[in-house]
Amino acid sequence: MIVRVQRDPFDPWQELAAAGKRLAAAGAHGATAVFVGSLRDYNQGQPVSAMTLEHYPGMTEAHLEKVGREAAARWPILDALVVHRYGALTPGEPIVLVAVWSAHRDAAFAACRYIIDELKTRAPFWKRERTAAGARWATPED
Amino acid sequence: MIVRVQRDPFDPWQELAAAGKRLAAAGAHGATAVFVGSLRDYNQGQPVSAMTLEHYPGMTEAHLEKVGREAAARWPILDALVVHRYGALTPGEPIVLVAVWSAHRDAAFAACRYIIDELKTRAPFWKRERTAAGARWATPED
Amino acid sequence: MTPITVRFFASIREDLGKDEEHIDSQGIATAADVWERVAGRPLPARTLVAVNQQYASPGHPVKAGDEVAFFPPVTGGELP
Amino acid sequence: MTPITVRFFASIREDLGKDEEHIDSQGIATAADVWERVAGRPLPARTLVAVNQQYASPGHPVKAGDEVAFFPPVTGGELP
Repeated sequence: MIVRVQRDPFDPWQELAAAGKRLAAAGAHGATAVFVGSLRDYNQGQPVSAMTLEHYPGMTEAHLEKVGREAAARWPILDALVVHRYGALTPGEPIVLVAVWSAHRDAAFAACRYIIDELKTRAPFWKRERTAAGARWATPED
Repeated sequence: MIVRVQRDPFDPWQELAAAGKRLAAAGAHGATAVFVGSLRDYNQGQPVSAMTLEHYPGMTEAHLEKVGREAAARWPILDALVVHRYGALTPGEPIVLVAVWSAHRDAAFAACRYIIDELKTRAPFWKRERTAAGARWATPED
Repeated sequence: MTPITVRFFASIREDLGKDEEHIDSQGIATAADVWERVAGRPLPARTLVAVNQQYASPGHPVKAGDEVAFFPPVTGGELP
Repeated sequence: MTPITVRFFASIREDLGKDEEHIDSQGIATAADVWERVAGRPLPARTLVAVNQQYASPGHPVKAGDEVAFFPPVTGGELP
């Protein structure tokens, strides 16, 4: 399982192409489930021009790895990849990528969903949005 | 929404990179959910050396488009892409790609899952597997 | 008269040894009638039926010019 | 004596005007004690607490050398 928290932009499809090459037994995984979250250009009726993501270096990575281990304990998955940005983002850019490889569709979907849900509710990241009305901290209700 | 049923191999990540560029308003979709199904090298304890996928030209495409329209009617999705192979496949090759773009995670996951589930239970495709024990038609219980 | 086009797929195509047949619509009222004409026996359980490329029940009406297809349960997507 | 490291993130960092502080562990038993020492008021509702980079309750024991962090509800991933 690979977890990366990084300032640099990433291309989710290049990440997945590279990860597929790394997976030793390509024929073992019948199912790959992927979620990509991007920065929308609107939130709560306001155009969003930019966003900054703060995190807790060390704890954020450790928490994502824990969520990945939990998913691997609950479902028969072969591998998982989580990439999450921090720092400055512009609309349209990917924020988060979660990918799960499994022999089976059910496990791949369930584990992928579990990781992104846990990430959103528990991983220490905070968004500060810049809109025409000024900067504001996003809330979990956004 | 794009539906393609094709004999040629495809690279799911290249398809998604190209689809992302086509989506006019990149900032509108906060969520992309993707499923890729590949040919496993084992089924029911037998190594699978190759597979042939038969389909019903015309009906297969029409059925996939109907499933896509059903998903778009049930969930607020922005776009969807379905690519499915037919003909000869070798282990490790992608068989099917389903991608759904939405403003929201719930809709993207639900619609992606709906499309692949409906595809598997209703779209007219039939797999013939070649194993050391000979060729056999796959069954839905596989 | 315009015939009825009958198509067979996968294991049913192999069992019958043909992939397509054209039959006279005389005496044919339903998809099940089409099957009995081409196969000489009742429609096996679990066989799927399409009329004009849409799923239909064996009792679905069939008329001259229609395309009727018979095939086993489908197995698309990944394994399983 | 080894101090306790206290860290603040996001809106709490902005409200307090600091991101990190080191305090003497004398008189500190729990994470809530740490907050009252550094902020001079009770821990606001919904504030999250981590001790040594793991989520903890406000009543979690804290000792010299620990890292204690306070931050608002998290908002990672896509919107919303």
